[in-house]
Amino acid sequence: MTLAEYKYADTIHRCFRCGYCKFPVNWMDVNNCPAYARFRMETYSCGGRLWLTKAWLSNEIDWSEHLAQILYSCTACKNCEEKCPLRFNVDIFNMIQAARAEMVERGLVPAAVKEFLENVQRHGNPYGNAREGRGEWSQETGIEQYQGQDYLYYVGCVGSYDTRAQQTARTLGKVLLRSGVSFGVLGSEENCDGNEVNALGEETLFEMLAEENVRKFKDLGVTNIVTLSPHSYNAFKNDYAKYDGSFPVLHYTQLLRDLITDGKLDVSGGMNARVTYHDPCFLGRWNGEYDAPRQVLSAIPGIELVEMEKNRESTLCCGGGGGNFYTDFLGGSENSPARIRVREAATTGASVLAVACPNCMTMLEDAVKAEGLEDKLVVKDVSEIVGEVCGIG
Amino acid sequence: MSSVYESLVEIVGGEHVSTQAEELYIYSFDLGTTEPHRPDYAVAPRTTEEIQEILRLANREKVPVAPLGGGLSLAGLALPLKGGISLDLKRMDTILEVNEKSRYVVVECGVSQGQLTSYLERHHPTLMHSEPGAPPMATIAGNMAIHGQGDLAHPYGFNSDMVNGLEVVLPTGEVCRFGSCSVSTQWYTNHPLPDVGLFLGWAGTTGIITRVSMKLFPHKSIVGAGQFVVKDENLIPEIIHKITHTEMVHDLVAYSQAIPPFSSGLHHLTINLSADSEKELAFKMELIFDDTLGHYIRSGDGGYLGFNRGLQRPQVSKTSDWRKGGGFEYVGSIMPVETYPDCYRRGREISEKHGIPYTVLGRVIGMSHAMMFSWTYAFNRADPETMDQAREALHETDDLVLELDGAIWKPGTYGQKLVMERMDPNTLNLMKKVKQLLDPNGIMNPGNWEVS
Amino acid sequence: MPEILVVVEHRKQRVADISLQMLSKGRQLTDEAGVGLLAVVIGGGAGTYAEELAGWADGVLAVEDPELAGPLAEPSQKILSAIIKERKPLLVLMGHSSFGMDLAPALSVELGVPLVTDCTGVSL
Amino acid sequence: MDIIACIKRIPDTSEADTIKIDPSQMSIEKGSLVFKINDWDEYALETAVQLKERTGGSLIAVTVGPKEWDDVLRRALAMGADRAIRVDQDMVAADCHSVAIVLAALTRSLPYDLVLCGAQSEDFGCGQLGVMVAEMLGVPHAALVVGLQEEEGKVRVDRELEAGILESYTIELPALLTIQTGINRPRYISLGGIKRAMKKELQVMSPGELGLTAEMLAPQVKLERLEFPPRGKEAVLIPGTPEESAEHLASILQSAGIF
Amino acid sequence: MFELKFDANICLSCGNCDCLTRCQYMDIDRETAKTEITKIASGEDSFVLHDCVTCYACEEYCPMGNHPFYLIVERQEELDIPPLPKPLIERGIQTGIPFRGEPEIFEAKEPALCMGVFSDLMYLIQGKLFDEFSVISEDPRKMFHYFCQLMYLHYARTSVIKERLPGIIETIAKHGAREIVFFHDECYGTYDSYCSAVGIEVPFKPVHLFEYLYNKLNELRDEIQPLNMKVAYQRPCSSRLSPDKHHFVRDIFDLIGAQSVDREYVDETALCCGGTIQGQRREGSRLRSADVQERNIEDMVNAGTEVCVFNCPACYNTMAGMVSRRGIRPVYMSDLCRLAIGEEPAGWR
Repeated sequence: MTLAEYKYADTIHRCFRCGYCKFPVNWMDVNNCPAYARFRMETYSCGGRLWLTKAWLSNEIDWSEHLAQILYSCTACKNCEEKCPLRFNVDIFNMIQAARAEMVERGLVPAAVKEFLENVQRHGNPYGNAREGRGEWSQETGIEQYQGQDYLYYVGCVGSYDTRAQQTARTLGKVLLRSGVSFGVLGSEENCDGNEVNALGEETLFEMLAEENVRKFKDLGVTNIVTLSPHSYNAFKNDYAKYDGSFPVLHYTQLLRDLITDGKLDVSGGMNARVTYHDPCFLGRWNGEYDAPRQVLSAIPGIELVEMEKNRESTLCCGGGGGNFYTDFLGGSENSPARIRVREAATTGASVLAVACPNCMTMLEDAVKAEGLEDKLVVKDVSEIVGEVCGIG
Repeated sequence: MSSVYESLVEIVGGEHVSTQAEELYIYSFDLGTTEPHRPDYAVAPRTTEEIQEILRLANREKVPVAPLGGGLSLAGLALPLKGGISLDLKRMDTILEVNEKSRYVVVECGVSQGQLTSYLERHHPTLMHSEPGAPPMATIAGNMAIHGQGDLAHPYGFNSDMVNGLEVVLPTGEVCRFGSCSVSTQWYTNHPLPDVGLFLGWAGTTGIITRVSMKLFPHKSIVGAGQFVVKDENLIPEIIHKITHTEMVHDLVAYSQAIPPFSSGLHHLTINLSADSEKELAFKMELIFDDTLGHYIRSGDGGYLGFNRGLQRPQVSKTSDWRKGGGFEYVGSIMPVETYPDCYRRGREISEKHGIPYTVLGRVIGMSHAMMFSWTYAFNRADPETMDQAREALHETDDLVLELDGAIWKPGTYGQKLVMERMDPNTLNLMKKVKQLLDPNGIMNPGNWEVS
Repeated sequence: MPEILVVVEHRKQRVADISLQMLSKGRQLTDEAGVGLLAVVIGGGAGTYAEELAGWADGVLAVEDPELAGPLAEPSQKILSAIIKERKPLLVLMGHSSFGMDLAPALSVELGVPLVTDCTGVSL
Repeated sequence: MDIIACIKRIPDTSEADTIKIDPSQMSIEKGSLVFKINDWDEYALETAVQLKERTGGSLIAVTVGPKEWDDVLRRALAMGADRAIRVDQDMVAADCHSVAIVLAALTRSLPYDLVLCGAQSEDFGCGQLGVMVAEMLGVPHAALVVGLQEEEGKVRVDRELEAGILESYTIELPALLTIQTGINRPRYISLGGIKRAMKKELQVMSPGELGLTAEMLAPQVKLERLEFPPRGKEAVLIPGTPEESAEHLASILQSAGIF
Repeated sequence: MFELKFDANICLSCGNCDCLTRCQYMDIDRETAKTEITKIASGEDSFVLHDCVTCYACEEYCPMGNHPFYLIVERQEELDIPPLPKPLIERGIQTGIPFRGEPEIFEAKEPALCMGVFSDLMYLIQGKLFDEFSVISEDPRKMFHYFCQLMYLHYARTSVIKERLPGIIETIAKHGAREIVFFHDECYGTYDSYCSAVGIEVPFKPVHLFEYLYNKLNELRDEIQPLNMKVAYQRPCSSRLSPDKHHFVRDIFDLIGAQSVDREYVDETALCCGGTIQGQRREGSRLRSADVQERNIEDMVNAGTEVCVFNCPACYNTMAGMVSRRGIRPVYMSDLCRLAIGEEPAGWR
């Protein structure tokens, strides 16, 4: 494909490389573009990435392993779209995804991305684990298979297979059971929702996943979906309609908030803790939901919610988006976004760093270990905090 | 060649030096019309010691070094004109000290304007620095190195007049300190020791500024901007003269631009005021908009457009993105204020000759002592024709500045040549000696201010 | 008298470890089955190993040839197939090394004898 | 340069414990397994596609196996093969010799300058097939190739020996090479690529069409039994300070009768 | 071309000459009023033409509907004594020039809403009160194609209004809606009052925003929770052109349980927001504007106002900051109505 055929040929050259995209809303530093914060070379800033994409598509530079790594180091956190002062800002990540789609079609993707996508093609999850094992997390929890209940509780790959995230999936399931919510899970029948596959540019694979999922949901008579991960929430809410799959979907924090306000979930037990909340990009900047998780936490007596300076639209991505929880292009340094983020969390004096996404959970928990902050800061999912308050192990 | 690379990896670490096509491509462009100049290495140091070692290496291997802050100075000043090392200083971004009592701040060279403004707003709300109109990614030290100006230029002069002290690595690798910091631990004044300040305005050709101390100024709780508009450009100099006489105003800028249409052919004056009380604000507004400018209003020659509280961070202006082409460049100049009418008229002719909607702006420096006057030319990076038009307009404007008896501010190599052709030979010769003294091997940002 | 033939590899004036393993396995098999053990070594300087190999094998066949500096599959195949056709050994043992993988399958097709590779245990 | 690439379909068993041996102990339970192109063959395919992109000519991907093996040929077509041929014969896995006979017969019926095979397979890892086919075709060969550069009428080849030593020499065409992993970076095969490759030709032949009878394909080697290796050794982590762990180790060694 | 329907004889027979005697910015007794209005009618100069602050009020005061204000503005232009300095006039006229391409003409189903030159306020247009609208002029880059031009009454440039207005009306009409609700009060005044006063044909029926809101709130009557807030209304100058619709302000307040404070400057004695006065040529205009604003806000504070309700975005931009500094929360009328049915106001500060 030449530059002319590139979907954003008439806007991609409009980037000035003025550098706004590196800042949070209050301009306090240049660490809010995770890839730039990690490498601090102009090529890794959003502007650098757009210029390199244009240069590659107009054959000014050739494809290389390094170019692919730069393109795939973007974590789809949309800080750039929040800060770019120019009118094309709504399309910035689309431009990056379209460039990745071109690399995917030419087969020229980094090895880690090739692995990720092949594993999803074959096993329905990026880890390459067997499909039968996808439901094991729910053993002995009393959670039932989905047959038409009010909600389909969609867990996602990370929640299903990552040992730490499985605990979150279990706890949330039990909290929903305790609140009398009628729901079921797909277990080993659940397949990847494709949000990261789409972000990685494998748009045909995403199409197949979406169509299969929509057919499966319709056959099972799914009416409402509640997701553990903001990534699945994003795909179902924004991208599945194209495949005739516009199901009403909630992120679980929205459901927990409603359950608490409707009195179906009693959190009066309370918990004494100083908590700071990390806004996941796919819930906040992508879908504008900043309040539900905070309302859940503030409804728990004894919790002192303290805000990090980089919160809401200015959240610093944990570095796990856009497939990076697996490809980990931003790992391996004290400047990895997750480690910068946990250092900031520690400065608030909070003892609990609350998250609302399994990807953030794994990234930030590893970062707490890497920073040696285990004694000062523990990473807990909002559902786990609610579980603790309700005495659910 | 690989030995230089290996040495650089030893100095800054493998992740902060690159010879790969991608880095060399990005670091060969600035945001303006200058042709790309490809570096051989892109290096991002973190400490002054690393810069010393890099410069010693550069001297041994005769490798040019071009320092780079935000890279937004346009005119090719941030490009490695003779290849070699493009030294990205943005990792050195620590705000070292803010002294409330003596009102100064000490920053590393990579600290950006946005970062400092945000830091002061959050931690020292009664202090402010003179922030230039450039995007927030521009660095403090980079702005110093080109005699930049900010939104306190009218009351307090060039940003380079606000320097309290410098830490500089000389081209041959030694670290020098200028100002009080060279004798005391405090960075509160640039004088009174013998003056060897040879690093401002040289665009990084005599050394690399690694730390700078800068004066800060009182920041009042109410800040805002009044707007005044006139049709006749000949009125602007006298109006500026009268307003500056009141000594009440912070930033004072006159601008005119064809786009958006409301400002075409008209001259808007932005008058920034600040006050700690409604009383102080009302007094200043009355002094300026009634007593000073009242008779222009009554005569119908000038119009008061109101006063808006709160100052917005300057956005990428509409005109610079007019071509929707991700590119613009402007010629900056330091002119006598009375040349505003000619600057406007002649500048407008150049713009219209090249099919570019004109955009001019004059920011007052001091008490009408001078003004920074700029002509902006937008272009479309995807349409080489518009880039050529913009480049020609820029060069014609460089010529215009000297023709109108002014001085080009932060000129590219074209403008530098014009300036040096007119400078008196002895001063030029002294510049040559200074350069040779400080940079015997000619590795410090060669290609800029090169006296033939 | 029936025998087991071991193809010995050598590089840089040393017998390859894999061949020593082959020889010790061969010795064990021949003792059990009461058959002879013949070591075959080909290439430049082949003779120099004769004495060392004699410690293992009943007989050593060294094919000197200055031309053959390193072990090259094609010429070695011609030599070995001639030896095997002549002596008709019960079993031929060869290291599953880069040399062996390049040679054994071709030899097996040429001689029409079955081949098993990557063995970790052999018994007669 | 006309190239033939031989590929094999094997189960993707990244997680070892999911494999179970079926009651007959002659093969593994295939029920829930997912299949892919044998890794070595993917490197061979990538080498072939790059060679074709450089020199032009045709690339045919071939395999010997039942109907469900078409999927790996589809992927080969998506990777860049012009056409694909499957010889419809469910081969006994362990016997490379009979597979070699089929491939040799098929290759003789096609125009070729170069035949590329994977050095070995992930499931049985015999590492025999390619060289056997070469011998049957009577063409020169080289195994474990890690570097390839085409020249006029011949190829310059690097072979990987032990201890990292490389051996390189040239071979006259036509020739056969078995490719070692690491020679290049196989490209990703996108779902879109597979869909587009659906239009390309996939021909199915029977052994009979190649003049092969059942006896000719009789296996030389008979598989007796498949079993997991016994869980022999075990590892013990000795805690404590150096002094404590030294003492502990000494006691273990004594009890094992080493001293 | 587009003659102003003004009849000097009506003025002669007018007893009280309310247009000038009731003016709140000039102190004119009946005698002076008589002589000045005749001078103006016959095209002579008059101090009224110099001192008029263009607050539109006399259009409402005139009992005979003889358009005294439209006359004053035409005379100011004829005698070249505009209230504003020339650069402001030129700036104002040039502001109205569209320069970002042609608007997208789509088939507007009814009910249709036209945002005029306030497309930037689209964020206010959300929730049940607006969800059935198809919106004309929602793109800020194309809004000057829908600019009603009436602002030029402050600039003594009726010539510009008459030159551009027919084209604007044609563009709006192309959308095909027969009935159009106008977001801004001045647009309504243009198509209801000014056009008929100067004989410009209007092929659609304008609907006042407040009338629409009132009827809509009535439909949603059961969802209204009384606000019981003390509110003051900042009446814009353009509402003087549609006095017959002014009653909807109080009707809406009563419907949503907003308690309209008892204060001096209300309805016919409402004070101008001072936005245009501050830039006028006349001596001391800036302070005069500040004084008008001060009196108006003081009046609100003394009456215990909690919320100041705005109609016109220009008034909002001028006074919102000032009222909030005095502890009064500024809000648009549409946002107040949305708050009454339990929705979150978009512009709440």
